[in-house]
Amino acid sequence: MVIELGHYLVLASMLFTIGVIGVFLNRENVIIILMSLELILLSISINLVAFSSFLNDSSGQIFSLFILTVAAGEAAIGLAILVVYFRNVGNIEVDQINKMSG
Amino acid sequence: MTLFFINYALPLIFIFFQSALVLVAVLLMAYFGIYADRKIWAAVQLRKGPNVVGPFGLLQSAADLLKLLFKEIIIPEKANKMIFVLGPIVTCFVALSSWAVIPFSEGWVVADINVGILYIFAVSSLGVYGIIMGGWASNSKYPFMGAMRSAAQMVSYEVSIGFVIITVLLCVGSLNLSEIVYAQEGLWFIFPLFPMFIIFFISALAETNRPPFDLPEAEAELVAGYQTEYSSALFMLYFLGELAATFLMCAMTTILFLGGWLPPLDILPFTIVPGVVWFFLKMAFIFFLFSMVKALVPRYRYDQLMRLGWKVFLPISLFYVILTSSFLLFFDIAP
Amino acid sequence: MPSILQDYLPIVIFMSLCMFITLLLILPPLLIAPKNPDPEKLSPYECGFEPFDDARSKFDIRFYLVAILFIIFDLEVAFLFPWALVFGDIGLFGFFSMMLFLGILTIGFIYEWKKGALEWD
Amino acid sequence: MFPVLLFYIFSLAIIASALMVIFSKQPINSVLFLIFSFINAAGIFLLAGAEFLALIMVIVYVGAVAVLFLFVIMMLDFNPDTIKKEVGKHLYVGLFIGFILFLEIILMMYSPELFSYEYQIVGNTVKTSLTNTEILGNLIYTEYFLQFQISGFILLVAMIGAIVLTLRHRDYVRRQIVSDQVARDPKLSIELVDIKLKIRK
Repeated sequence: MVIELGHYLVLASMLFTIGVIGVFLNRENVIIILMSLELILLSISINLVAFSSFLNDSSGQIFSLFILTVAAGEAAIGLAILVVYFRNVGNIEVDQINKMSG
Repeated sequence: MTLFFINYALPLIFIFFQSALVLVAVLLMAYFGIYADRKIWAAVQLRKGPNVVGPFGLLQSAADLLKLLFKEIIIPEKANKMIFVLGPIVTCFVALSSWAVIPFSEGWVVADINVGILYIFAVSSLGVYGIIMGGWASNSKYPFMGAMRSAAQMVSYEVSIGFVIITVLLCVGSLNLSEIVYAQEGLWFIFPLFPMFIIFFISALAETNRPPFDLPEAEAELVAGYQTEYSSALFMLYFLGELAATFLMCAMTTILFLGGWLPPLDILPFTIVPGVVWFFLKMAFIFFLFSMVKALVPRYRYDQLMRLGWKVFLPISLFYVILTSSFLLFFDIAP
Repeated sequence: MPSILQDYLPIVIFMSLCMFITLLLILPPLLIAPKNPDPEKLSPYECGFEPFDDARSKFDIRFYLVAILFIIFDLEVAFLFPWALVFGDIGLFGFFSMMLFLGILTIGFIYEWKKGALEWD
Repeated sequence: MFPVLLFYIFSLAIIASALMVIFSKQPINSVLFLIFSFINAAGIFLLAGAEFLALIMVIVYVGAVAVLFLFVIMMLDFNPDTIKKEVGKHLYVGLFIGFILFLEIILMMYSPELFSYEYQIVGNTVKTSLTNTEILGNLIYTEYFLQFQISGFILLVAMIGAIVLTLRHRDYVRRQIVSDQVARDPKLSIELVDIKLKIRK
């Protein structure tokens, strides 16, 4: 019994689906959306590391490091926007964020 | 069955006993550390420290231990129970589990992984969670403010610790802690990188909330910081976690700058003494500096503390990284 | 067992031992310590006063800024680790690529210093 | 046999904690489960042989990003119970669509040899003396020079954006500028005035 590439890919796609479900399914607040975005980026990194370890070529790991940078920057800016939005509006319920809809 | 026993169970048992030995050593260090701390502060203030309980007060820490173990655990009713208990557990678990990669002597290391220093850096950045959880879950103003301030302080000094570790790695060329010690065979890193030693020492004080930077727990302002609502065993876990983190920083200073288990000079009288003794001597000396600083230095105000962390240590250590790397490249002595 | 796991097995054992000791220290008060909670004892500590409103009031925005800047400088340190090991072998090109990277982030640091983001009032 | 067991433990834990992140009531619990799933992901990276990346995951994600999530959740004390919870009718439609998405991904990538013996992953079997970190170091700063500089710009933009968004100056605060205090020269600051004392007889 050995772990094949397929196991990692199935795991990564499960995580990706959970992240996508997390984005469109929750009615609570924006932070859950940001967290499921992190989950999606995490599943992509697992995919990349699995292929890099299978092909014995470390470019997968390097791109996973860059994905990590982008995810951290995105989380920082996303939460900054959330904080400023909360400061002006008072709550961050998903349903009420329709100011842009004119 | 015996074959299974030999090549599977035997190494496991050996590793188990090795780690049990290391943990007992850490707990003993914490036990005598409290005692030594209080004795040193007392000596500086020309008074006797604890000398009533047991010979020379040696059992004082045992008395504290028993007292803390058998008092009632009080959990404020509005507090978030699960996170309230989880806070101290995380702090103590993280502080203890970072001792797995510290090389006490030549081969005396539980796990000699080749990313040792990254492991310590990762585990010490987890220490912030215990403080935040404790402060937030006790649901009252003082612990919350104390936890926020203490977390912000730990976070800002972790950056300068990261740059100092990078400077040492430039001269070593490997992340393995034993390699770092071997690289200091000829010359300890405290001499060429002396400013880095100072910055690491001060950042270690700030990282473990030790006295000149223990503003979040400053008696007057925030009562007891994030530990206000905690009673018996949970408070002890916080206290044990903090002490284990302090000793970890002493061990890190010895490994990074004072050449772990290496004798000061390679000539005869020194090489007889085994490596472990040198390691503990240096750690004791650094811990002595830690507690002397508490007795001598007044406390920092919070904005001065953050100014020092961000505006003084960060630029200097960043500049030193560039200076060391260009120096090593220029003379082509990069490892 | 691949070599990777060979090194990390002791860490797993050491961590389980630490968790065992931490939980061991919590056990005695749960079993033995007296339990008579009265409302006074359980109210949060307010130097004797009645606790006023909910404790988690709004906070200074400075704490986010420190956490956000910490993420960015943490990533900078993370990129420096592999460079610190191989900066001798990758020659001057690698050295100047890292210097450019550090220069970009120092520009950000100077901007932040001038804008007063590091001031802690 | 042991790594297979470890892989299943880690993947079960990460799937469970990912689900809990989405469906947990309190936001603080979902952050804690997010941290737990990052730690499990680091474990999976270790199994795949990327040890440097596993520890960087722990340092950056768990040590910094999740701390920011905790700070935000603690300080925006929106009380979650007021938010109305009528996930009910959305739940089943959402789960159904999610399942279809999952099926698509699996059908798109499935091929029998993916699960065959020679596709196995056994840590890094690269027979070089270099450790994982050194292999990465040799490539990041030279071959991937451009992507490396772009990630530097991304960090710069994130820093400037965060400052522009969240910095509020409260002008009534008087700050201590140490350099000015140190740079004062005594001649200007002390004014010597000789007072003629009139001693009344």
